Amino acid sequence: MNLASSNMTLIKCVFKGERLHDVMQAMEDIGVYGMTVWEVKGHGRQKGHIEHYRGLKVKVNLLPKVIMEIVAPNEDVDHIVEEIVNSARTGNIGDGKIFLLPVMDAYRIRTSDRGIEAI
Amino acid sequence: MNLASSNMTLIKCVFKGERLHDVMQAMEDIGVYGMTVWEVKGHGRQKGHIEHYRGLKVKVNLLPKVIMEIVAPNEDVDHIVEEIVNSARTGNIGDGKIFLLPVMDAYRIRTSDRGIEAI
Amino acid sequence: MNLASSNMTLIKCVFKGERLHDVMQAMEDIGVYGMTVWEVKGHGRQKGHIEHYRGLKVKVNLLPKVIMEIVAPNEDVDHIVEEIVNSARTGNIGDGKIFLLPVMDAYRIRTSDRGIEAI
Amino acid sequence: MNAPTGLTEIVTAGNVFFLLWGAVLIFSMHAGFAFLEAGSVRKKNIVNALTKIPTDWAMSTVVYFVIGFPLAYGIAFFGSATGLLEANSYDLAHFFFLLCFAAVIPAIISGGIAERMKFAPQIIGGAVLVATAYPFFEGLVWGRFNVLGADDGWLADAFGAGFHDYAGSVVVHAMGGWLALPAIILLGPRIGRYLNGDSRPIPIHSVPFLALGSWLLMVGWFGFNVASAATLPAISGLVAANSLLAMGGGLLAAMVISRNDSVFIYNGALAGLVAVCAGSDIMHPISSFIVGAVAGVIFVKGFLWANEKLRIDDVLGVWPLHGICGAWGGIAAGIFGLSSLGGLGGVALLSQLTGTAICIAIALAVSTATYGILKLTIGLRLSPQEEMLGSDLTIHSGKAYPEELI
Amino acid sequence: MNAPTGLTEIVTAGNVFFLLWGAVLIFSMHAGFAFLEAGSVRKKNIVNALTKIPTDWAMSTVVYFVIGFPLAYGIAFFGSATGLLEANSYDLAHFFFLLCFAAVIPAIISGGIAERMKFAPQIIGGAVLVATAYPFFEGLVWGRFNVLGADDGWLADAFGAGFHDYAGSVVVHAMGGWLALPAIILLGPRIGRYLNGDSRPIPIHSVPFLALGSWLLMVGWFGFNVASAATLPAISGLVAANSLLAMGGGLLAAMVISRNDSVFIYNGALAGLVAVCAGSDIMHPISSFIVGAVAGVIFVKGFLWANEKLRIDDVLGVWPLHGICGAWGGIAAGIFGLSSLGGLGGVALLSQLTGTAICIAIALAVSTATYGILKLTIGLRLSPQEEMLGSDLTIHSGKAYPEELI
Amino acid sequence: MNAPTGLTEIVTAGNVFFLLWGAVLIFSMHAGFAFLEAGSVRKKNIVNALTKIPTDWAMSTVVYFVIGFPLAYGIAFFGSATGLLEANSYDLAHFFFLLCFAAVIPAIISGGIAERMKFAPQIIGGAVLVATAYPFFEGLVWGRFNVLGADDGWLADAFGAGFHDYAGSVVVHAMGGWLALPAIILLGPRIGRYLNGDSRPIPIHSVPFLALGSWLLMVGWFGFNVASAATLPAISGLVAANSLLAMGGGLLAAMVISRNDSVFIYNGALAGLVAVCAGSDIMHPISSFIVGAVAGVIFVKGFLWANEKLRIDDVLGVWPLHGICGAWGGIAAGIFGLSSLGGLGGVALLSQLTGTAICIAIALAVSTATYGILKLTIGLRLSPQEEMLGSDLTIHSGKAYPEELI
Ligand SMILES: Nc1ncnc2c1ncn2[C@@H]1O[C@H](COP(=O)(O)OP(=O)(O)O)[C@@H](O)[C@H]1O
Ligand SMILES: Nc1ncnc2c1ncn2[C@@H]1O[C@H](COP(=O)(O)OP(=O)(O)O)[C@@H](O)[C@H]1O
Ligand SMILES: Nc1ncnc2c1ncn2[C@@H]1O[C@H](COP(=O)(O)OP(=O)(O)O)[C@@H](O)[C@H]1O
Repeated sequence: MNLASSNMTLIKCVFKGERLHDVMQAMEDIGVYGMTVWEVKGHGRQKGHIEHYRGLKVKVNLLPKVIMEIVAPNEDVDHIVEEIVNSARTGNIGDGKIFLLPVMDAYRIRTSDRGIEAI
Repeated sequence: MNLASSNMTLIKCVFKGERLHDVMQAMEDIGVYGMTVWEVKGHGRQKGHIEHYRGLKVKVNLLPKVIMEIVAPNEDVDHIVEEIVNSARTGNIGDGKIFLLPVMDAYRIRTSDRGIEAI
Repeated sequence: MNLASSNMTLIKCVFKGERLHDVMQAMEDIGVYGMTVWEVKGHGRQKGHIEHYRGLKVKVNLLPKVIMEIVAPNEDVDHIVEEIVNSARTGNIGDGKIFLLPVMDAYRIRTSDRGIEAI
Repeated sequence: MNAPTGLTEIVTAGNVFFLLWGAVLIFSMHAGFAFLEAGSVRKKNIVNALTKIPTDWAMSTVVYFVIGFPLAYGIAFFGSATGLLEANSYDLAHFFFLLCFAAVIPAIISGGIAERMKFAPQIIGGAVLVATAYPFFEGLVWGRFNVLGADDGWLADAFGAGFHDYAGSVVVHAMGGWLALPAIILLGPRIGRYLNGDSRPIPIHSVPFLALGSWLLMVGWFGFNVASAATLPAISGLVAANSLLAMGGGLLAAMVISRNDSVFIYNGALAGLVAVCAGSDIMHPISSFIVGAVAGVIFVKGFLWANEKLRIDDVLGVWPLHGICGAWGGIAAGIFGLSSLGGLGGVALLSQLTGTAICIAIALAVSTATYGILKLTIGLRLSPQEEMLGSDLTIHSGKAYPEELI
Repeated sequence: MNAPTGLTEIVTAGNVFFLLWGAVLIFSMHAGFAFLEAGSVRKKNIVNALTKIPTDWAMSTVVYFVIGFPLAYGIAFFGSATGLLEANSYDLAHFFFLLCFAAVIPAIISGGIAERMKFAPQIIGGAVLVATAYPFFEGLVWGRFNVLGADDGWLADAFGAGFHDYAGSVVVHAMGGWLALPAIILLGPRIGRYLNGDSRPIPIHSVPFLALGSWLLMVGWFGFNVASAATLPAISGLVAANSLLAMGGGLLAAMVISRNDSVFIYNGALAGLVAVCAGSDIMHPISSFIVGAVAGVIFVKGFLWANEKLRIDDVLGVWPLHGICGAWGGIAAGIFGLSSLGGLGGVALLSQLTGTAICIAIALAVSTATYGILKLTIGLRLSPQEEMLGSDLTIHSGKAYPEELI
Repeated sequence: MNAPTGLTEIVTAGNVFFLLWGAVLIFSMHAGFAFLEAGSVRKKNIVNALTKIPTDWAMSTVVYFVIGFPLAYGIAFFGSATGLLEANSYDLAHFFFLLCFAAVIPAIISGGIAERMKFAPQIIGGAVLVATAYPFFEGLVWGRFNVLGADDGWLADAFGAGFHDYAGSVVVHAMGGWLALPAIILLGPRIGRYLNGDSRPIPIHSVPFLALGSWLLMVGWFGFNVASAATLPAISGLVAANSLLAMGGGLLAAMVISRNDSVFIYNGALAGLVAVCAGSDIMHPISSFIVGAVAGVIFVKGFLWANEKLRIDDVLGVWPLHGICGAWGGIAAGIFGLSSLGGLGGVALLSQLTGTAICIAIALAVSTATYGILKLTIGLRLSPQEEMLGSDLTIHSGKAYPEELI
């Protein structure tokens, strides 16, 4: 398999749930429609906090975040990343990350389209 | 790191939850046992809908889907993809996608097996 | 795009939720702070079980697991993997897997840092 | 408020207080029906479950006020409010109390036809039955038609004692369960319930909600049975104790034969309560324990038989629970009510069998006609697309957990 | 316990029993307020919703015992317990019963100011109002000040009949709703509710919890209205039937105009109940149905108008529900209570209008003063960071579902 | 039903009505126990929590009917139903009422031993205690053994007044809490609760369910305390007001010292109610507030001490809540019941101390024997694998949210 042939990228972003609405709006504005989203918990530089239950202390190190995954043609990636950074940023610690992973192929289940056409 | 050496692939599929049972059955039928599944929300060509709460309208653009991830040896990927497409398809918009990502290595936590043996 | 230039790796681990506390502790001990975690269901060699509801039998093939994703510089990966294996292992079937995927780039949303500095 | 109160006044006021205490408890059972169903369906049909019950209640209020209660008892409440005041408006309190029974009919049906019916036929069907089949049979047993229940009625003449149904095992529960059966069959099973010859159970949403609903029903049931005395001087601790023992019997029997299945344990308690209603005023507590235990077994076996063998997709098992256990309760009153079996006597098994059979016949006929016509006219069922999407979004444009958007 | 019981003894005991039955039902409504709010906020504010209600209850117990009840009725409970025993301690039972009404005030306000208020001003504000505005107006209508309600009071002299409010449409609900309004406005909308000129509805957590809260309120309401008779001989089945019909009317009207919106359906039932309180003892059941149906429409329209047009972020819609529908109830009693409209008479529309207007004026004035001072001193609102994080973590250091850590 | 009703008849009927009103309220508290526990355990043990309570209830019904009630009061219900009718079957109503108390015993224990016990020893242990230790002590205080409670009993002779426990602070709550303690210790802590010398709190599933359970308990408690009058003429508004004030005191004290911890706030209210039972008929409301507030503090401190210092893994804190606060209630009645402190008098502190000590001694002895034998024979505890998997799947083959398969 020739990985160098990858012409699509998985943009995996972790950010704060409260920004989801704006990030989706930003994507719509630049014509990006396909995306998959779910709720996760994240740990990073941002400090957790102490919760109390019946007086017993529980250290909570995992904070709620959202993952959004977008598979896009390589040439669109920079623009998309820029828009996500702009719309997801609050400027506070814990704003999150974006990771880019190579995608070797894609299929649309409904039509069996393959490759760039599938996304 | 030599990515060209990747001999395993992560098959990441997004499809409708109602098809999960059949996709799992199809995998069992072709002898694929290892998989990880979770619930997500997706956005794509499929239109969202308007929800009402106490008369206030909320546009819901994210629809419930399921992600299934299967790591498989490269040579099995085509067959697995074909079976997933067949079993996940309803023919309606929103049926979902399959993405293939390169995997460089794998470990089985229980035994410390590594590589293809681990999956 | 030159994939061979990837100098970061996504360590994707699936393991039992009951080990999460210890795995996080192990990561803290070796100075790994950034991670994202969520709950999933997994299928593998580990047998599912039969549940009964009002006498009707339901075969449950998916068992609860946790995914932890850590993006790390390539040189740290071996050490991290070793520590995860040690802290996540119970020795019983169903202990889970670790998969390594190439990461081409990373961004910190808050600062727009890019590459290794971002993680 | 300050007039000196005589004995008659306090008895009259006590009667109204007693009935309203019972009515409020039974009203709270309707919250129980709502949560029992909400816990027993899938997430996409919870809002519908929670909405059908109070809507059916409101519709029942209207039709039972205008048609049902006047039909069964010959008492109507038109004219000026001044005419409604006699005896602290006992008749209106009695209406409220009996409405609580009448409204059980659509609540029972609702649990059987869950997750796939359109809203309009659901509401209309329930209202029609509360206006017709239910008050007609109610009138035959408890009301103004001297036929089944009365001491000087047809059955009493024929077999020595009238049809005895103290708190509605037959009048309410069997009627409701057997009215539900044709609706369920006419509607057909949910998509995916029986697939390629397989039975594929559809997992329920929440045991806690199901348990909450069951508790509300169990607690409220003591209003149902105890206040069936109708007047305070007729109150009976025996009725309460019998309900208690039957509930315990149903629960324990269901637990044993289902091997600790939690849903059956709760349902078993309800089965015992359904069965004890009819004879709760005349049986010994130990007999009630037996009647309840038998009902617990009947429900467990009946549910599996109906859903697995007969392939009737009765979501909450309302036909076995209310229909079959209710009929068993009617018959059991004719057995364990006999003084030879430690009961208070004054019942005839043949009357019980006949009365129960008539109830079933009326229920099947009227329900088949009602839902049959609805099916032919406006249709009963959501489209497959709507059913897949769920009745919450289709009918109510909203989900059970709206915040879960992401 | 074994002394021979005379007629007076049993009537006295019956009165206490009757009041306590009602009080317990109304107390359970407070669980309803808690769950109605818990279902209607976001996950991060559920613990706060569930904590505010019982805390407000406990504070109300103290201030109404020490200040409110003595103020309204001139009866205090200091001195030795021996002095409290007369007539089975009827006065203490009556205190309990009326406390249940008084504590509705902070429970109503709580629903309007949800998700963003600090804990201290919430508790202090509620306690101040239960000690001042509420018992003062209560005293004017039901209590020792012969002004609005009394047969020989100012309004009765002026318009031929005193202000009639049987079970508190105005005294409790309008008062609570109009007390809430200035608090909500002084507090301002939640972050993100109105953004860049857009109205962005904030999705609620759970329809099942909202439904559970509504059921608890609907069931308990029969204690609210029926036990407002205050003594057993005055009990009235008419009051119960009127509550029933108004609840049905409100539900069905809200259902029709909201096109099956489940939240409106439940709220419509509550709107009907709010509106029927005042005239439930003097209207005909059919009038009550109409009064309830109008209230259902008022609530649906009023909620949208307040939240969308006026941009008042009243989370649960307490101002339209209790404030506007309560005022409507006060006025409706003056219309449908007239004997020319089938009612029992003894009411004057002008008295009803005047009494309702006075209530609103007092409520607006005292609330503006109270929350205004709190705003200037300790502040009303959580910081934006605290609000984003949620009041559960900020105020209570704990989340609603602690197990969901991973 | 139509015979003219005399004064005796209405008093008798009123007594039965009053008791059944109370019994139904207390029965609903058992739903409260179920949800309090369901909210306080992990998701994998919810079904078990929700199943244990009704199963224990059913078992208690049987053993208290056959053994417990006859043992405590010398009244049995065998023979024909005809023999059970006297005074509207008051004895059976009384049985129901007192069963509601008896069944609290296994419900209390259930909360302490949650998440790790096998089903059989849980059921058998509870049933044994409801048949032995509980009715024996009950008989000593309230029943046929003229020893502790009676006016002419041993304690009354010794210290001038018998042991006073109006509504069961000691008879029910202390007994339950101290019966639970040996079971909890014999069972040992949950896996992972104390690890490598650390205390690792196990996060609970749901504050809303815990709150729902607490509300059901708080509301039902008024049946518990008020209906302890046993006959209607003895009803006392003072008892209700005292319960109210103690609940408020417990809640507010717990809130202040726990800094708004929601779980403690709810538990504080319950602690106040536990403590007020014993003296609720003889204390002044202000004393009750103090007694409740002290209980609130005791619970907060006691829970932390037991769970953190003593390392007793008492999941819901039943020993501090029922055991310690119950004992405090027994003692407090001997202090604040004194007429010198504004109470009604007729109590002796030494009698209260002695009675409470005897209760604790009996509880510890019988519980250690019962659970000790069970441990040696069938074993108390799930295997570690079963405990990790959860009692829901292990014991009931089903999960709380079955739909969550994917
Ligand atoms: N190396 C990493 N691998 C995977 N996820 C990470 C990594 N570092 C951070 N994250 C995710 O990003 C989130 C934000 O990171 P954090 O360090 O708290 O803040 P910031 O991105 O502002 O520096 C974390 O909660 C976690 O979900
Ligand atoms: N570019 C993409 N990146 C990530 N996920 C996608 C992408 N496009 C689609 N998806 C996922 O696939 C689902 C189905 O896509 P959609 O366009 O609605 O239908 P179809 O696959 O039939 O064309 C979406 O809901 C989303 O979860
Ligand atoms: N090929 C695979 N692709 C993706 N996930 C896998 C794969 N194989 C196993 N898993 C995940 O790992 C978990 C454990 O695997 P299993 O085979 O049961 O045990 P073990 O890892 O001990 O051999 C599974 O539940 C699943 O979530």
